[in-house]
Amino acid sequence: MKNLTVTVVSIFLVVMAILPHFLDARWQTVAVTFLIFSVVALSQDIVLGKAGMFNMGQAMFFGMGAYITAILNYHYDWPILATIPVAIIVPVLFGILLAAPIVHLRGDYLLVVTIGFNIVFVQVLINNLGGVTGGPNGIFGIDPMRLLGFELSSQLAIYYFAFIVLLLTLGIMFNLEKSKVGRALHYLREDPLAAESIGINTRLYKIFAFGLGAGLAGLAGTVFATQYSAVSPEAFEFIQSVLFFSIVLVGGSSIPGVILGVFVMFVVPEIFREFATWRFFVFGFAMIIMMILRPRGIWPATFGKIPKFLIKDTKHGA
Amino acid sequence: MAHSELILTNVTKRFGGLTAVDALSMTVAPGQIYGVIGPNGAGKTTVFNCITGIYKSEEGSVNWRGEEIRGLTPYQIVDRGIVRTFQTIRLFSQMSVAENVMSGRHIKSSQRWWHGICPTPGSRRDEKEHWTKVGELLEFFNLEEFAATPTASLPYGHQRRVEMARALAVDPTLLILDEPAAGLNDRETAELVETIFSIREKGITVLLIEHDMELVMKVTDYLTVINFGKKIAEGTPEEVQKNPLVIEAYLGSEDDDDE
Amino acid sequence: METFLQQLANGLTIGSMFALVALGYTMVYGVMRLINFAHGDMVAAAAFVGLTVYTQVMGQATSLFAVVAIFLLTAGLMACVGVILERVAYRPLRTAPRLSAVVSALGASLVIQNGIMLIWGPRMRIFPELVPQQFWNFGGVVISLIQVLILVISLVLMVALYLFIEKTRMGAAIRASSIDQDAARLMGINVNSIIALIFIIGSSLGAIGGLFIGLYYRGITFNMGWQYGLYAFIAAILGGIGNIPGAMLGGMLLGLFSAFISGYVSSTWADAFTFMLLIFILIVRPTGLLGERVAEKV
Amino acid sequence: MSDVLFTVENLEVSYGSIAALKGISLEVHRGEIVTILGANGAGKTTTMRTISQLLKAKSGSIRFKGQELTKVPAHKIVKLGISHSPEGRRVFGVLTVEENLLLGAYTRAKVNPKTLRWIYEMFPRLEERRKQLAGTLSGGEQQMLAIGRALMSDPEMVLLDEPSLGIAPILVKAIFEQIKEISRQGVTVLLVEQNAKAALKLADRGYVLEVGKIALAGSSAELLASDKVQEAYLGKKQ
Amino acid sequence: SAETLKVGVQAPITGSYANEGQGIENGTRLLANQINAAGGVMGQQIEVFVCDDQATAMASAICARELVNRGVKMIIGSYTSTAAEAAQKIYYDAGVIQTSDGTADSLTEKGYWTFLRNSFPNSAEAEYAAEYMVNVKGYKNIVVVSDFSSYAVGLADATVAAIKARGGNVVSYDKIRADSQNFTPVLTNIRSKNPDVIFFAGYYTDGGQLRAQQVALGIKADFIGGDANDNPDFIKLAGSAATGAKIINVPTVDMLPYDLAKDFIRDYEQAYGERPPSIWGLMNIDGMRAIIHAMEQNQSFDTRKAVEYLWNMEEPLEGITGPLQFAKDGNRIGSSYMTFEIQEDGSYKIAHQQ
Ligand SMILES: Nc1ncnc2c1ncn2[C@@H]1O[C@H](COP(=O)(O)OP(=O)(O)OP(=O)(O)O)[C@@H](O)[C@H]1O
Ligand SMILES: Nc1ncnc2c1ncn2[C@@H]1O[C@H](COP(=O)(O)OP(=O)(O)OP(=O)(O)O)[C@@H](O)[C@H]1O
Ligand SMILES: [Mg+2]
Ligand SMILES: [Mg+2]
Repeated sequence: MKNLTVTVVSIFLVVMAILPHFLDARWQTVAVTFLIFSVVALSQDIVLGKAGMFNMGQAMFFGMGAYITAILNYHYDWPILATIPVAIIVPVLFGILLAAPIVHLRGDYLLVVTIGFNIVFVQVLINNLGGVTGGPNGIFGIDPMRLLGFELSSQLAIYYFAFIVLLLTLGIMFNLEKSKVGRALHYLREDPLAAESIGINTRLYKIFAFGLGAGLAGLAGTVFATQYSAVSPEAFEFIQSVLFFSIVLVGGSSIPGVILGVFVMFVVPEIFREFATWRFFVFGFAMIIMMILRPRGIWPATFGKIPKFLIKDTKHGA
Repeated sequence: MAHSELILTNVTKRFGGLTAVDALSMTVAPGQIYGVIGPNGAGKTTVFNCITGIYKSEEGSVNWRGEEIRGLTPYQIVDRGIVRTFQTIRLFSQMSVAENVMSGRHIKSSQRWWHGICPTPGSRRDEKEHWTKVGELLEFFNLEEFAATPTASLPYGHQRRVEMARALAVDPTLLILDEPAAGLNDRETAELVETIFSIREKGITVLLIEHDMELVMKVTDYLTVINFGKKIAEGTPEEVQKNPLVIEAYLGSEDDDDE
Repeated sequence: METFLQQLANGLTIGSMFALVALGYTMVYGVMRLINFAHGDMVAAAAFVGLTVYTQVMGQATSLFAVVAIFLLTAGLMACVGVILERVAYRPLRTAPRLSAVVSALGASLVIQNGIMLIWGPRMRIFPELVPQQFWNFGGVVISLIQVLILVISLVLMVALYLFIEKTRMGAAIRASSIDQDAARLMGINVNSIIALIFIIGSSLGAIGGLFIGLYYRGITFNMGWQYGLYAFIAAILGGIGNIPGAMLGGMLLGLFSAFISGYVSSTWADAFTFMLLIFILIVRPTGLLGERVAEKV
Repeated sequence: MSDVLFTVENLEVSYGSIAALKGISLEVHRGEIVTILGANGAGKTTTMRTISQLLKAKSGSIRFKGQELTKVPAHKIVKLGISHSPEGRRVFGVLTVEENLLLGAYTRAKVNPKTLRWIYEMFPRLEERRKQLAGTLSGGEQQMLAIGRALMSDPEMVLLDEPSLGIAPILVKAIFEQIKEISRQGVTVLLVEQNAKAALKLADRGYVLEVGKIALAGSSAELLASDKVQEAYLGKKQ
Repeated sequence: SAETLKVGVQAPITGSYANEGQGIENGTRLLANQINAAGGVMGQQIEVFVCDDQATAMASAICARELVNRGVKMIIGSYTSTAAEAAQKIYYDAGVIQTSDGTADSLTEKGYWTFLRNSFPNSAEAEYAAEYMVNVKGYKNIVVVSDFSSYAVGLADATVAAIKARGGNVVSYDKIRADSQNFTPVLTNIRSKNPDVIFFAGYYTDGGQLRAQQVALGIKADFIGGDANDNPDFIKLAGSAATGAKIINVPTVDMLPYDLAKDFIRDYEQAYGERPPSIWGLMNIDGMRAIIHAMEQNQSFDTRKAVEYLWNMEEPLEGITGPLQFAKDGNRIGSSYMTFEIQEDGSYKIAHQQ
């Protein structure tokens, strides 16, 4: 299973590396958004899939990153690249600050609280707090990214920017699997009390998951802001969080699964945009059928990521 | 000097109107295999929960090697070398046996949080070391062939062993076992006795609750008997076994047993 | 004072509607551990069905009998839809991980919402003034007949439901199924029928809520269910999800919060303040106001 | 011991692709106490759950008073006269002790007050704790509740899955005595036990399960005397 | 096949504004069919492409790229200012004319020659409304209510500013959440301020209910709704409370005095079995008509030339929603706001005219 993952992800990366050259402008836009959403969905996976916390507010951190880039660029003329560290650090801090008092909440209670955060966040944007968010309109006319004097405004350039961000995210995700931190998240997802009784500070790791997820989502936000050279509140509504939440579950919360989830939940509906009025009706059915056929997701996360030398007799193996 | 490791003084735990543990005191010496017995609902598990930080006792003190540990969280208590198993098995049921055991290595690992984001050669080495250690434990508990098997699909007896292996992976100084023989048949129980002895040989103090009197008689050095949260007797197994209070409350009269 | 009492009346009216819808959430959750995101859309669908019953079946009659008939017919129809929903979208996922059913519920929500749009169109539909526009003015506090009706009927229904769950054999079977379905089967409880029953009760209560919305606010849109669903879900959580009196309390409180906050504090920040208050309550009481009776023993 | 109350023939059950029962057959006569022994994972619990139809058999038949059970849904089994005290007790944690007991009689139009009295006499602790939530009972108390609950439907046959698990010695004796008492009252008992010696002393007959197959069958005395049982379950070397 | 003139519709076909979006699509298709039946534009048949922007910025940007890709010459839409604004730059870069009824002032502030507003900006309506309330009616205590949409906030902000500029007194500026239906808490608070008038800068779906709940609470103040309240459903929603409510707008679908309008609305009803949902769809159709007119006059499909033609038109072009003329910044010239008062029978009476 593990080898399959590596193979599939490698093929995927190769395909993605050359893909934009075969797409027209619209599909390039879709492809960039696909990459951005993949990053956000993976960040959601850290919290929901790995640590098992029902977070339905990931769009908030995504939006935070996007707005920070937009505000710093639009109001304070920062170059886009310079906004990146801030667009990561501020969501991380918020992630930690907001998570700290709530991570002890169980499943659905946490879900509602994160929905609440998301709603408060959007209201802050709409009410133009501090006069910098542009109110319900949002902020339009963000500069293109500049690197070494080149203006990277073409879809292709943004595509590769997004692609690099995805690679980075994937790197982190794969490494997480093979580290103490990543395992700790798995343990506390399965049984927090047992994890605690074996010496894991569950609270700390839950907060860590939120912080890391927020940071990655914030970074994705920067890419989003440059991609559309605009940010507006409705792109970060709680309903968007619901989308990311569903993507992880439909995908099965493994790395390839989450990316497939983004494809199924975002790209496929794009293909059927023609059937405007029927689209979501059919899509709803598709979601139901998909879950019935694959209740653990398209590509379920598997366990047993243990070093080869430990596997003595594979007949019992997973 | 054989100083004491764990001293409970007047520990009291209440649930609503019910006093589950009532001013209980006991002292465990290093290297001992210390048994706690008593009728169902006597408060044995609750005492263990008070020691391991799952509950905080309302009164009394839990002293570990001179340090007051009452009120610490479970993970802080593990940090001090006290680990437990549960009366009803609590494994990470979808994860493999090896991963379950590896969880015990958590506090021994030198990796920091940023290694989860960015590995270093040091963190890779650390990772490898602990997996090797897991391998050794699997061997010790005869679980090698199940390394990659999700624990949920193991039979009960094997799950008990995994839980014990996980606890030992912490390299504890005090191992707390809550009814380790429950659900094991006589032969498996005999194996368990061997295991407990070999754990003690590693210098680990063992504190255990058990209803299987044969096992208790065989392994424990010292016993505390509680009923309704209060201590009703203590002493060596032989002493306790003859105590009429214990016979009445717990053992029952020895009428027709053993041919 | 006058403003205060008026806000109280406002809050209780909207609160009792939230509570009715929240009951449907909580009951389904209690037994199936499922957040039935489609419930809000069922409420919206009920309003449309009710309107169609009024125009097509009752021939636009406005007598008391006709109004009662609309309620009964709509509740009955929606109960059937609820049972079908359960069979199609949730039963196949009974043994699946619990979040899979949540995705299925989101899918069902899309299906129902867009189904309404395809059948009745995207336009707002307008309910007739079926309840006489009767107002009473108590020293500046204005209360309408419909408000009183909503409050009274909701309370009666809620109390009846509570007694049913707590005091009857069937109620005990529902509670047993909500704890351990296999063990309930061993008692001879037909868990499938219990679940169908849950959907029947939940959907009918939701349907009554939907009709109240139509009668009180008069305008109904295909996508209105989402916000009622969200608020009812939050009400259920606030009260302690799975807990029937909790859902009532949560609904009422949420209604009162939003009334007092948007009336007294700031309408601009009403949502933000309401949710911050809610988050605060949950931080202090992590399992909601009436909490689940947690009985995990280790 | 004449009339056959209950038979299992060639029962096969699997979890996904893993076969747990590989064709077992057994027989229980009216009024008997029959015990099933076996190591961990032998398939004892699986057998019990399949009889209750919580698990569906892959093939084979289960008959109770001549009626085929494999096609009957789980919730109809109690009504036929079989009740089951499951492994792990499975009491309704957030209901009170008494509510749990009353649910045991769910299929009865009315609760039989005599049965309730009988159970309270058998387990006085339960009466003391009538209003306590079952989930907060100690392990042993929960076990009593599970057995009591199973008896509330006045069954003809009761399945007990490891009733002595986690029970204090004095209570184990009591419970075993109560099982005998239950049997004297005319209830047939199918008992799964780890504690082979005690179980065989109590039972009339026994079966030994090994990895999904019946390895041995016979009267209690025969089994107690057999080398195999001696070695494997009683931990005695010859 | 022969060359066609490709026209894109970017509108919210699903979601909250599905109704208006579908109205724009229907109108565009109807006009295209009519023109095609009459021989097309300079011999080319019109081909319509629709893209659902769900009234969101993100979907809008995707739509814009797709429609540009299809080779459209002009875009009809979108309905909301947000979606229109998010797509502007893409159309500008591609040289595609975009005509939208979005009323946010910011739409014409960026200097994109490709953008033509076929409605009138919020500021124009705000000026008129303030003038009417402060100077014509002489209200002392004015309450302004809006929802959180960019249209409503834009209009409400501008109106508050315009009222203050005229020395009027805004006693309360409140916000309601669109579709939340329950406005009595806010109204109860408003009641305690004894207002003379409530100016509502949101949509009819909320306006009708706001009015009904205002009357139910016994608030005696006048009610004036902004242009988006101009919809027959406002009256149905408010029920008996509708009587006496006022609405500010350019002439409505029912009031359009022009023959062109009557014909088009009749054809629309014939084709779709219902009346256009609002005047906004018709404004968009006017935008499309103007662009096609310009192309025909130029005898060229060149978009830049068409826009220049429209900028420099001496005489206004006859339109469904009134005379059509454009300023160099893309704004439509010559707003003709009026105040209607709703009569007991549901009809409009003109209470005041600009
Ligand atoms: N969380 C709780 N809430 C209420 N009562 C509790 C709780 N936990 C335990 N109790 C009660 O405290 C008493 C002691 O329980 P405990 O689990 O410690 O018993 P025990 O000695 O371990 O028994 P057993 O041998 O059966 O496991 C019991 O009567 C039990 O019902
Ligand atoms: N839910 C399950 N999924 C997969 N395999 C299972 C499951 N439950 C049991 N098994 C397997 O089926 C076999 C028989 O299990 P069963 O629980 O019937 O054993 P048992 O004889 O009751 O053992 P114990 O003494 O441990 O209770 C075991 O190998 C076990 O691992
Ligand atoms: Mg215990
Ligand atoms: Mg078993």
